[in-house]
Amino acid sequence: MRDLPEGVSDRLAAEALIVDVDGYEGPLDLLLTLSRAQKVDLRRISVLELAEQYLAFVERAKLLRIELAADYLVMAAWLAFLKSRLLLPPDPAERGPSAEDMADHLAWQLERLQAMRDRAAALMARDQKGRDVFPRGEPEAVIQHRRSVYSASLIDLMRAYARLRTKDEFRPFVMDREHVFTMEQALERMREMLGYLGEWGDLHDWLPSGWDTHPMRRRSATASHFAAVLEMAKRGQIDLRQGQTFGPIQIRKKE
Amino acid sequence: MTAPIPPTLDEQERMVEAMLFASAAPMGLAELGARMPVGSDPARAVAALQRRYEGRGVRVVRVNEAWAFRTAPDLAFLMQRDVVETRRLSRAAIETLAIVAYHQPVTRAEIEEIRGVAVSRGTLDQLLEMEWIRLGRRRMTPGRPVTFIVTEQFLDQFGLETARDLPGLKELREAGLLDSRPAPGGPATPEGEPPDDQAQWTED
Amino acid sequence: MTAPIPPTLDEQERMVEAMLFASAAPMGLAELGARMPVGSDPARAVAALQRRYEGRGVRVVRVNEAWAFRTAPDLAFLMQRDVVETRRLSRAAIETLAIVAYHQPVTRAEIEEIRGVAVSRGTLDQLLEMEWIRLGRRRMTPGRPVTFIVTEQFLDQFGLETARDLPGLKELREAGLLDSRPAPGGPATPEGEPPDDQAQWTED
Repeated sequence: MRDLPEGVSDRLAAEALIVDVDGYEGPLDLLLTLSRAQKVDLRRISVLELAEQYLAFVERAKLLRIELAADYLVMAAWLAFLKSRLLLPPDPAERGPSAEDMADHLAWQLERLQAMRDRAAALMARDQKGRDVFPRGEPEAVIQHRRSVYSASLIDLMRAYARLRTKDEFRPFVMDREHVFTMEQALERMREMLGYLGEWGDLHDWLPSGWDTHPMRRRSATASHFAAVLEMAKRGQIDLRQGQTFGPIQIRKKE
Repeated sequence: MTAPIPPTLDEQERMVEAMLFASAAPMGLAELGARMPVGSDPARAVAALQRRYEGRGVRVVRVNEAWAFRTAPDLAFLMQRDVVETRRLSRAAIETLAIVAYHQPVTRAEIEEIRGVAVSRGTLDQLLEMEWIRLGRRRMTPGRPVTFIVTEQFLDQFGLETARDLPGLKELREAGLLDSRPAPGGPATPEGEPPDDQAQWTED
Repeated sequence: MTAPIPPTLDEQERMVEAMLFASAAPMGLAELGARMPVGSDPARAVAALQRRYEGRGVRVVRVNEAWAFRTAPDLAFLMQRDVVETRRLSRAAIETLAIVAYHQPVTRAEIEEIRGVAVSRGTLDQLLEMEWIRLGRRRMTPGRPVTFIVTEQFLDQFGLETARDLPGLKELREAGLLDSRPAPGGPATPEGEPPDDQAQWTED
């Protein structure tokens, strides 16, 4: 259990609660803080006592004309209801969950939130990369040799020929929007790729597959991706370099 | 054509040493094996390498199914100058990260239920952008909500071998604190969204 | 205040090992010494470290007046990677190839007449480079145009003994291949690849 000093600091804390409503992340956070005053394990907490403390808090806030957010008031109403259920003898005719079940659940929620806070603190206290342990500072680049192998089957060949010999010369006029890769698309795509841009790599290698063979599609994809990486460089997300005029444009993720 | 003789284990260890040294990111056994001569056994080579570096200034650490060299934590004081100032995470972000790690796969509604407040869009965005969390599979419940899980970068960041090695995971589970319990008629969930607890069972 | 005891040489070696590993650039002795505890001897530590890494996959090398880890030269081959991508032939290429196979020896003008569109230089170059087609004898017609024929490799690839084994139009029809609807999105168009003959109208 947390060791809070007795007396004065307790009263100060209680007063601070009144003034500093903004310091709490919602009613559950406030309830967890209030529960500490009971100085018992969260498993043995008195929900009735907690409900009374919370309701007293809300009352005092009202006296001081502090505007409480709706969710604090919802919690207050629910705790008032729970309190009355806990104090009255159970009504055998009434359906729904028992007051004890509701109280148990609230205690469990508080215990779970406290457990997550403890785990979060423990996690941040671990040896962290870039703070306590370090990766290689000067990683060596791996040279990639790209080679393309084209495949086609006999059936593809025969179908192609069959299609040619029965070709319908007529083609209705349509806009060929399918060959256009917009900058928005490119930006969206490169943003997803960001995690993979560790080392320097040619922008050309990052063009989407299916957009790198056909000239029109390649031009459109190249232009949109170029514009996209300029934008990303401007935002400080990546580095760009070009060894010489008309040389390949290389990109990598900014450290 | 006869099969080439695979290199000795010592040679293989040297190769793995060179490759892991050259890479800042952890490398998987498949990735290592793909670059090594036919007949190599990267798993054995990594194990031998790891033993060799025990107690040294750098160590071979495991990150999920991959391996990397990292400096020994007790020498952190020497590297303080290399520390990259990272953005300070808000308390909301830290708690959300812990909840994703311990409850994964977890939906946004579930995170909100545990914290008792709405999760702001920026919090999840920040964690996604840092690549500490990512989207998991959608829940097979009404609305098919997305789930969040932690990434390999997260494990790398906090020096965890696997997500199962999270400290205190077993205790939390035994204490029932990782269960999802439906609220018995309380104001348990914000915005009245029902926790979709059964999902974990139907999915896995 | 008494002077602190300097770390052992082994400890100093570990420190130098970690610093050289984590540093983004080679480090000089002064720089190393400045970070180490008082009384350390970076020169001796570096020398000891260098001996330790003799014959290993990485070595401690001197770069100008500074020190750095580098991959052993005999393992440079590991720092390369071959990426082989299998791609489907474009529709233009497969049609051109089919025409050469069925009509060989055939000139470029004849291919264009059959396809009804211009054949880009790149398409023929690609097929020539793959060694699926090659130049045949020149036509004894005005301009003496070159002809194209299929190669042995082509026959190998498609499991044919000779180009005459290719099924004729009648057989194609009987096999149901001539019934396929022509053009956009026809069966021969590989996934996601657009039929590209329209493009050539606009291009050439």
